[in-house]
This record gives sequence, C-alpha cells and structure tokens, in this order.
Amino acid sequence: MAVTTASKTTRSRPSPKSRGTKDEPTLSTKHLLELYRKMVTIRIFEEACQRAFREGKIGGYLHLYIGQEAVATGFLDYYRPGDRIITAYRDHAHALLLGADPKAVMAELFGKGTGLVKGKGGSMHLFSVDQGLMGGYGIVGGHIALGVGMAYAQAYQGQPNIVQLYFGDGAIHNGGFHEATNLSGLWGKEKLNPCLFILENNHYGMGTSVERATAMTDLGAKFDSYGIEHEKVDGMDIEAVIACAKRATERVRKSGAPYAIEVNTYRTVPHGAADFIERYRTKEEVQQWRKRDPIGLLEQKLLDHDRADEEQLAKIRDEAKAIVDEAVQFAEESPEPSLDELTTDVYVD
Amino acid sequence: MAVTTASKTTRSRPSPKSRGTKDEPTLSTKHLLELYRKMVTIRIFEEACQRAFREGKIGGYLHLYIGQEAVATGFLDYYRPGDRIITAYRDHAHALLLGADPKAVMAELFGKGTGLVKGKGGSMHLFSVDQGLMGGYGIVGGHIALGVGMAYAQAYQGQPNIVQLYFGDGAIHNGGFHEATNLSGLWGKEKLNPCLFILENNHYGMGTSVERATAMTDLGAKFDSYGIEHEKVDGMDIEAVIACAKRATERVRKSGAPYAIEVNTYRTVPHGAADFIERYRTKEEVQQWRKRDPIGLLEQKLLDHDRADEEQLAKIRDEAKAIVDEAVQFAEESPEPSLDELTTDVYVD
Amino acid sequence: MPTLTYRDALRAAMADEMERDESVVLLGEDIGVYGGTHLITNGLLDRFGPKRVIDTPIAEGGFVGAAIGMAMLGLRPIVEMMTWNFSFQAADQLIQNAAKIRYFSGGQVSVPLVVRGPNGGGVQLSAQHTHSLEGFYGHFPGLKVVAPATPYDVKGMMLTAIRDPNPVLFLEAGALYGTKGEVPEGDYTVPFGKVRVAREGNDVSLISYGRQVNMLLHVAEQLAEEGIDAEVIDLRSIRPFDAEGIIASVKKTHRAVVVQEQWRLFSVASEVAAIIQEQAFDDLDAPVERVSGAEVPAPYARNLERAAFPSENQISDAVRRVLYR
Amino acid sequence: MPTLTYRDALRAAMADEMERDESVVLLGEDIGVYGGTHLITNGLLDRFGPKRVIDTPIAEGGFVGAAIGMAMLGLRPIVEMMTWNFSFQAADQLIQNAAKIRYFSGGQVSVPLVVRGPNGGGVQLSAQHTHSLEGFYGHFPGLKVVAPATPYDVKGMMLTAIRDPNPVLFLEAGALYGTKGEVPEGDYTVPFGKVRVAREGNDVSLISYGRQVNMLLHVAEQLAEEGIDAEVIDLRSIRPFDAEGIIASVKKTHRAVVVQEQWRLFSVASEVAAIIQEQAFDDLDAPVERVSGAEVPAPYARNLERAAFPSENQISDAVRRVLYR
Ligand SMILES: Cc1ncc(C[n+]2csc(CCOP(=O)(O)OP(=O)(O)O)c2C)c(N)n1
Ligand SMILES: Cc1ncc(C[n+]2csc(CCOP(=O)(O)OP(=O)(O)O)c2C)c(N)n1
Ligand SMILES: [Mg+2]
Ligand SMILES: [Mg+2]
Repeated sequence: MAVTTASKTTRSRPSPKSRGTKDEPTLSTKHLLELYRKMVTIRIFEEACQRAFREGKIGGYLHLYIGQEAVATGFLDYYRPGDRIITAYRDHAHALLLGADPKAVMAELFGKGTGLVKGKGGSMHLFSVDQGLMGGYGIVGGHIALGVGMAYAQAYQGQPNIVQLYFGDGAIHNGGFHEATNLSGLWGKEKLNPCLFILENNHYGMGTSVERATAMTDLGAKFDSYGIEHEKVDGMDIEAVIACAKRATERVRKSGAPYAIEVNTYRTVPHGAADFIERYRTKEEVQQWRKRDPIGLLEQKLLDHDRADEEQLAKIRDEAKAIVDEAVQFAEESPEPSLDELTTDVYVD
Repeated sequence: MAVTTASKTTRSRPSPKSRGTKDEPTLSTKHLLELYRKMVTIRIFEEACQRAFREGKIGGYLHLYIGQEAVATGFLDYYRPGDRIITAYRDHAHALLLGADPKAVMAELFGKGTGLVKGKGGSMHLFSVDQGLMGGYGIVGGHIALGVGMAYAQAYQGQPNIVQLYFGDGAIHNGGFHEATNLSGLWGKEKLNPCLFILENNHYGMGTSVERATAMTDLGAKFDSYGIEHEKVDGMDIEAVIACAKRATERVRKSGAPYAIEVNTYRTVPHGAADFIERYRTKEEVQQWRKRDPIGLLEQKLLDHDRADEEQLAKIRDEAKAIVDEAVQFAEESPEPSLDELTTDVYVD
Repeated sequence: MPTLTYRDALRAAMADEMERDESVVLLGEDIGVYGGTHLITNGLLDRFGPKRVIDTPIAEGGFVGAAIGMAMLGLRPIVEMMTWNFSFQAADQLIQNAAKIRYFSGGQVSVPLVVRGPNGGGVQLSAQHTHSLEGFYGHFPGLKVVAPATPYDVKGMMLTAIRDPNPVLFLEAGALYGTKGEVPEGDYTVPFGKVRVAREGNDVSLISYGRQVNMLLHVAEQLAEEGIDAEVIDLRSIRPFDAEGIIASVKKTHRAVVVQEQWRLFSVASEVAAIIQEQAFDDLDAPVERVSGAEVPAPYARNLERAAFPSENQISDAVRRVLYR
Repeated sequence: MPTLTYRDALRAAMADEMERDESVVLLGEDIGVYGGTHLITNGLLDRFGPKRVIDTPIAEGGFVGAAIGMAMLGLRPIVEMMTWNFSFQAADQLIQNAAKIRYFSGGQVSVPLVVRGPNGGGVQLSAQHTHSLEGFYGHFPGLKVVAPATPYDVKGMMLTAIRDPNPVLFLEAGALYGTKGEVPEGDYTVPFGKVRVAREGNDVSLISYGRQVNMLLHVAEQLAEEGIDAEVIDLRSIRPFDAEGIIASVKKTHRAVVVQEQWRLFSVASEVAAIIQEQAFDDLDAPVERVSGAEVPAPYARNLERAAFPSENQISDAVRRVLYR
C-alpha cells in the first residue's frame, strides 16, 4: 500500500477533469480551514500509526480511517455536549475529533499506561466518556444495540441529547443490526430513541464487497424494515456531509426518533494495518477513489475558490504533523502500565 | 378458552351476512372434501391434545394449531416427494399432513417409546424425515437458517426439490431471521436456494401484537431487504391458500430462488395449552376471527354451493374423530421409553 | 415474619426498588401486558408504566444489548430472560460486552445490569428448554452469577443485584417459583460470595445450589435416620465463588458430595471438587463425589427426564461411598 | 517425512478430503476471494469453485445455522470461524441445534458438521478477541470439541473431524499456525478421545492442550536439568474427555500440574483436577495444581497480556510445589 503522507496528500488532488468543485463553497473560509485541519490531523495520525505498527510498536489489530475522514469530521461537527458517540473498531478519528488528547490516543495504541484507556483496550476500544465517546467495539454488529439503549436512556432521563451511532456496511447483515434497529424504530414512536444511525458504506466488509454480501445492495433502504427514514450522502465531500449532518442531527434532536444516513465512502488503505494483499479489489478502483480523496477535494476547493493558498495549507499540515510527532514521542517515552493494572477495572468494588 | 369440538365446529360457521363464500368454489368437490377431512382431523387432534394436557397426560409445552389449519393444509397440498419441511414448535399439523401416523404423533406427546421421536422430543420437536419433516424447533428464529441451508444442499445435490420454511410473526424481529433470509437471497441469485418462506402471521408472538413488536408492521415487506419477492394471502380461505401455494411452489421449484408468502391467519386458542388469561387480546377479537374459522368457511362454501350436505360432513368428522380416538388410546396404552433410550442418539457412533 | 412464595418475594424486591429508584427499569418479552409468562412481573406495568416496564420483541441479543447501553448511562435495567434457554442468543452481548466493557474502557464505564430468569429443568420441556447455566456464564470474569434457592434469599439477593454496579446474571430455579418461605418485609440484602449453611452437620458436606438444595435437605433428613449427620451447603453465588465457605465445611466433615443438575464436564461441581482437593487435600478422608445430570440433552418423556437428573438415591449412595459404608 | 506448518497441514487435510468427497463444502467470512484472513483456505476457491468455497456475510449465527441444515441433508460443511471470539454469535446454533438435533429427533438425523478456527491469545488482541473456549463448548453433550497442538495432529484430527458423523468444534491454536512439524503425506487419521503422551516422565504429569503443550515441553526440559523427570500430556480432545489417559499418567507420577490459558473457574483444568482426585485419590502425593489465565478480560498492553497468561515460571513453581521442593 502506498502511504499517503501529508505532503503527498496535496498531490492526490483531483485532476481538472475530475474536479467536483465548480460551485462556490457554502461554508465560511474559517470553518473550511478548521475542517481541513481536523481531517489532515487524522490522516497524519493514521499514517503515523501505520508506521509504528510496521515497526512493531503497535500490536494487535489496527484499523485506519484513511479515506473516510470526512465522515466523522462532518458529523461530529454537530456534536453537542452530552451527546453520546459509539462506533466500531475503526475509532481513532472519533476520539481525536471529540477532543481526546492525541498523546493519550497514541499512547493507548502503544499499550502504555498513559493511554486513553490505560493501555487495556488498544486501538479497537477507545473511550473518552467525558467527551462523549462511549467506545470503540470489536465485535461486528455488537455495539449497535448499545447505542440504541443509550438513546433510550437519554430520552428517559430527559436529556436534550442524541446518540451518533456509527457502523459499517458489513455490520448491516448481522442479526445485531436487525434487532437493534427494530427496537430503535419501535421506541422512536414514543420519542424514546434519539439515535442517528451513520452507516459508513465503504463498500467492503474486510474483503467482501456489498454485492457479495447481500442480494439487496441499497443498504440505506434496509432501514425501511424498521420504520426509520433515511437518506444518502457523498462521504468524500465534506461540505455535503456537513449539510447532511446539520439537518440530520437537528431532526433527531427534535423528534426523539431515529434517522439513518448511508454515507458513500471508501477506505483507501487495507482493512487492517497487517493486511497487504488485496485480491478483492483492483488498484485501479483504489486509484479512482483516491481521486476523490476527501482531503484532496477540500484542498482543491479551497484553492480553486481562493479560500486559501498552498502556503496556508502547508502550514496547517505542518502544525498537524507537529502534534502527531509529539504524540508519537509521548507514546514512545511513556511507561508500560503498572502490573497492578492487570486486575483493576474488572469489577467496580 | 372455549374448546371447539368437531361438532361445535359447524356452529362456528359464519352467519350469512359475514359470508365470504359467494363465488363458486374453484376446486373439485373431491379435492375440497379431502382438504376438509385434513383440516378437521387436525382440529380434532389438537382438541384431543388440549384435553390430554389438562388431564396431565401431556407434559412440557404444548402449542396448538387451532385456527391456522388452512395454512399448512394448503401449502403441503403441494408437497412433492423429496421436498423438505421445517417449522417451529407449532408443528402437529405439519407432521399429520405429511403422513405421519397420528398414533405415533400422539404417543410422542404422551412421552411414550412408540412416539414419532421415541418420546425424546415431545410436542415441539416432531420429525418424520422419510416423509420430509425436518423438524419442529423450539427456539424462535433458530430454525430459519437450517431451512436455508437445506435449500442450498438440495440445489447443490441437484435435486428438483424445495424447502417449505414456516415461521411466525414473532420470529421476524429476531436476528436469526435477518441473517438467514439475507443468505437465502444471496444464494438465490445463483439458483442455490429453492426456499419458500411461509410467514404465519397470526398477529401475536405469545402476548405481543405485531404493532407492539415493530414500527413497520407490513411484515411481508421486510423481505425487500433481502431481494426476496413476496405476496400476501388470506390464510383462513383454504382455496386462496391452495391457489397461492400452487403458484409459489412452482415458482421456487423453477427458479431455484427464494420467495415469501405472508399468510394472514389467527390462532383462536391461547399461545400454549397452559395459558388461560389472555389480557393481550379481547374476546371480541377472537370471536370475530372465529367467524372466519377456516373449517367453518369451507363447510359454508361446500353447503352453499351444494358440494356436500351436513350428513357427508358429519361423516367425515366422525371418521376423523375415530382416527384421533384411536391415536389417543394407542398413546395411553403405549409403554414409556426404555431407560436405555436415555443415552442413545446423543452421538452417531 | 410473613411467608411469601419465591415468585412473590422476587417481585417484591424489584417493585420495592423501583419505588425507591427511578433508574430501575424492566425489559423483556411479555413482561408487561401479558403479565410475565411466569407472572414474576405481574402488575408492574400498571404500577410503573410502559417507560419502565418495557415489552420487547423476541430479540434477546438486541434487548440485552440495549439494556447494557442503558446501564452505561446510569440506568439500572433488569432484563427478564423468559427462560435462560434463550440467553444463548444474547451470549455475545453478555460475554463480549457486559462482562468486559468496564475493563477495556479502562474503568471509564460500569454496567449496573441485572439479567434474570428461570433456569433448570424438571417439567418435561426437553432438550432446547432445559439448561442449568451457572457454570457456563460463571466462567467469565467481569460477570457475577448467582442462584438463589429460597424466598428469603431471592429477595435479599435481588436487592443486592440491582444495587450492584456490575452486571449480575440472576439464575432463578424455575421449579421453585411456587415454594413458600419466610420473607421479611422491607429492605434487606443478602451479600454475594458467601455460602449459606442450610443445615449443620459433621459427617459429610452436601454441596449444591438452586433447587437441588431442597433435595439435599430432604436427603439429609433421611441420612439422619441412618445416623449420618450431613451438612448442607448452598453455594448461593457462583461468581464470586466462596472457596472459603466450602473449605470451612469440608475441614469439619472431611467428606463432600457435590450435586448439580448441569452436566458434569467443566461444571460447577468440577470446580468445587478441584478447589477442595487443592485447599483441603490433607483433610479429605475420601474423594469428593459428584452427582450431576446425565451427559445427554434433556429428554422429554417423564421417566427419561427423571433419570437424567440427580436423584435422592444417587445422592445418598454417593454419601455412603464417601463414608465407606 | 515432509515437514509442514500447522497452517499448511490443516489446509492439506481439508483439500485432500474435498478431492475425495464432493459433499465437503467450506463456508466462512473471507475464506474465498480474500484467501482466508489466516490464509488457511488460501487457494481453495480457485481449486474447488464458489459452490464449495462459500464466502459469507458477517452473520455467524446465520451461516453456522445454514451449515447445520446442509449437514442434516448429508453435506459435510466445514465452517471457518474467522476466530472463535465471534462464535458467541453462533452459540445458539451450536448449542441448541448442532448439539441436540440428533437427540430430539430420536436419532432420525445426524449433523456431520465441522466448525473450525483459531482461538487463544498472545498477540495483543485484547478482551473481545482473546478467548480459549474448549471448556465453554466442551460442557455440552452432543458436541465433540478438540484442540490439536501439532501439525501432525491437526491434519490427522481434521480428517477425523470431517468424517465424523457428529458436530465437531475444532479449536486451533492460532499462535501455532506458523509452527512446523513432520506431517505424513496422504491419508491418516488421529482418533478423538485419546490423550497424547508428548513426553514420557516419572516424577510429575504436566497436562494441557493446544499451544501450552509446547510450553510444557520446554519447561520439562528445564526441569530435567533440576533432575525432575516430567511427563507431558496433551489432552488433544476435550469432549470426548480421556479420563483414562490422564489417570494412567498420574498413577505413574503421583503428581499433576494442569495448565491452561482459559480462566480457572469451571474450566478444563477444574475437570482434570476433579477427575484425578476422583479416580486416583490414593495415588496422589500432592494436590493437583492448576495454572490458569488471570481472572481478568484479556488486556491489550504487551506486559499486561504476558502477565495474564501462564508463564514458564508459574508452571515450574507449581511443579516444585507438588514435589514439595
Ligand atoms: C461478529 C464478528 N465477525 C467477524 C469479525 C471480524 N471482522 C472484523 S472487521 C470485519 C469487517 C467489518 O466490515 P464493516 O462493518 O464494513 O466495517 P469496516 O471495516 O469496513 O469499517 C470483520 C469481518 C468481527 N470482528 N466480528
Ligand atoms: C429465542 C426465543 N425467545 C423466546 C422464546 C419463548 N417463546 C416461545 S414461542 C414465542 C412466541 C413466538 O411467536 P411467533 O413467532 O409469532 O409464533 P406463534 O407462537 O405465533 O406461532 C416466544 C416468545 C423462544 N422460544 N425462543
Ligand atoms: Mg465496510
Ligand atoms: Mg405469531
């Protein structure tokens, strides 16, 4: 896999013909640059993880968000204090966007005592409860019901908050999805389920394409079975995601009922950092999607419409790189967890 | 619960105004009388079970098919040798219709060594593999995947046969339904899943109505999520069921792909023979449905159109009663299983 | 002291705590409108309303998972498994989430969840509806697993369970729902992790939990007539597992018979025997005997089912063996 | 004899039998196009085509259930659990259907099914992806549960498993996939229900299965230097459970240490200890010692994970204890 370094990122900018950026940006320059900074930070963070994994400094499973940055970046732009976020194991971006210290996140991946969850969970289990992150989970389909239950609890407790529930296209065929979304639809009728389902359709569950996983490939439409309305959005266009996120989060917050978004996105890296052969998709397909890289598209837009120049963008990338380098250094230098930690946190005593 | 005895059955015949039998029967008199005989036999058999349960001669759980007779009777009219039938625990009718000896079925319920499965399974686990019955199963949602796998095996082995897979409205919200039907739709694309899904929608899963179990109450439409086409049929009108069964079984047999029927039916007895309070539905509702009792409707039709007279029908009922009485007597007189049977059939040695 | 059935004591514990604590909610199949298939929750929907007594579709994995999510935000859900036989559909949620979330979140969340329902056999429900799962779930750190045997314990242990900040699997002996016993009114708790000496004795320790405890008490009476003075130990809680309590009894009696309805291999009785030989090796005058369910799926026929479960004769024979009589 | 890795021996067994028997089909996630996430099925899609090498969606309950249905009609499906950690979603199918259908059908059907995949930890996969489930599934009559430790055994036992007319859960030690050993070409089988004496010795019996067996052999070498002659017993099969083989060894050595990665309570080691004190009470010179995984969900950090699993030191200390050294 060709790692896209921050500087390379700019090169992955679409060629004029494939430009999807004719129309004026709708968001303020300030906002756009902020989104750019967030996405770039995630990208550079993930690339650093990839290297650390290769060097054996990160163990276990490592799933990167490269290519999908615009999704969480867009939806979490409408995070409100008290909202709860839950996702699967591809969870670094969610933690960083919610304000978790990159140092603590990287330290977690390095299995250090200074990690976000004390080195006990690793990449798949990032939690930052005070910031709304109710976890990354490793069992496909397993976390969906948890999010639905959280939405019930929020409504029951009279909080004005919602749950953003992220899951992948592979999870939709799992019984866990079916049972949980049915409960959500049912409870939503009583305004007891302010849950926004964010289906990150990156077209593959590991090596299995949507077409090879189901005869009915309009995944968003599967929410019809549960009385949950839904829409689709282009997950590579951050402005589209932002517009959708604004509407969707407001709707769920008002209605107390669930709503679903099928996000069309793509991971331009292998499923896990340990994977290299990718027989299940062609280099060409990956290349095509790289042309619509969410960071590249935004750069293009910013430059085309003179919202920023190369220099500004380079500066943002360098700042992001500095943050990530610092996180890596912190992780490297942090001590392993104390062995007493082995037996703590099994039970609340 | 008012037990409908065979003789009472006639009284449950609809009053002229509620008659649904204006138009000429489409089936031959011979065929209609045969269907009548089957449904009446099931009814009388179930009523005998109910009494035996009250007398403590049948233990465990006992689920009766009263009110739903037309469903299995109609669909199994299109059973072809080599087809496989699988259903849940409400399975007496399926066994009888496939030709299982009523004596052996009743003996099973009495827990006798002469029972259909040697007294090991009881009411919920009737098997008659040579006659195509691949079992009754007690875990809601648990048997659906088995039927889908059987359909795959039949296609893989090049048999011209299909699977008739029966399940209830309560099972449709279970993850087992979702995962299995998705596989069926997927495998059906390759003509590897000749499976006819027969959803017996009797409007309640135990005490929970469809409306209280899901926000999307068009249950048949849930098959859309799996690329499986479907239709609905009136399960109280045996002629309608027959017509539907003919089309549907032929279609599945030809296509090698799944198809689904939502059957609108009703159990006019409590969920289980041990239940008496029924807070979840009104006496009036039950009464309304009794007016559309499948046996009553057929009697009406036969009489209205002079296809039979009271005498003929009474004779058929008496013959059925004799068969059931004989079955009960056989069950009573049969010995308990030998204690050696305790440890057999755990493994094939 | 008023006498209550096991069923009513259980309901009283839940209802009292619901009065005291708004965060307690109930979920399960047919627990509301239907009144509960075993009438445990009968009347609670009318008392507490549909927001707190939640009828669910038949989706054990879904509603257990949802309850875990509720618990993570501070509710105290009590989930009814109509019977524990259906819990295999929720095994992933119980084992992968409920048991582990606190640990892999580095202690950031807790899961104050109770999952309760009847388990065990004896009424001809046959293979799919007859399981005794104390050991099966007890294997997993992060869970607590308890099995009350008396009306007194079922109320006191349910109150402990609801207030426990950890996930508690509460395995009731369905066969005991109708049994009566003295149950104090009002608030009292029975702690987890301490065995109950159901009968004092000096010659042999009879060890079990759930419905077999009553059987052991009966056998002990018969043995008394033979001049055998049996002590009966009710484990009460399977995890935490009270090795101390077991060892204390065996150090006194020097002999033990462990009885369980569940299968022998990799079971509660395996652990009891293992612990005794580990910690009371020199005190043992005979090998620990185990009386377990027959190694077959539960049969339907009454005579086969009876033969599949421990009998009083099997138990007293085992006692005579450990006493070399 | 050619040397093969555990992985290649496993693949060879499946491929050879697929050549011989049309009724053998494979199902699982990413076993075809992807080549298998552990490359166990690599190349088999090209050789046998998509009708026999079936990529499935992420629906463990669904495809295990479907495989049971296939087996009931005479196919011999081999299901890959990408890892056994995901099998909790199929627990209902395995325990309620696969294990019991033959019984509750009165012997009318059989379920010649194999479910295989890696289990056990050691590579920092943390809590949800680290389980050793031999005892968990071994508890249920109707299932066979095996855990091969060598390339020789994995091929011979896989051939036995495929030809077995009963459901077999085949728990591979993921950590051993790359290990090499001598593996005969062609057809040979290793029967279930017989332990393997991996090393002969007279002073103490070290008993385990799966990847710990290699650890025990290594510890045995170290102990030899102390003049302790340890016998190493590889259980191989968990159900059927070879009590005889265990007892034979202990009657010779009079001492036993049981080692397992899984948790201590209600586990394989519990049963081994219970059986030994039951059947070799008078031969035992010391209590059976157990070395098990720490009673915590598996942690991620390397040092914590190492501390969570049995170590060579823990084992040799246990050996010294049973030898009163
Ligand atoms: C129940 C279960 N089965 C299998 C796995 C192994 N696995 C991990 S990720 C994955 C693919 C999930 O795909 P998707 O839901 O689309 O998420 P993505 O990786 O694309 O973000 C699989 C099969 C698992 N973690 N859980
Ligand atoms: C997984 C599971 N949960 C709960 C039950 C208890 N139970 C038995 S039948 C039933 C209702 C099923 O309703 P439906 O599928 O509509 O079938 P019907 O009884 O109406 O024929 C329930 C909840 C079960 N058998 N399995
Ligand atoms: Mg995906
Ligand atoms: Mg129903």
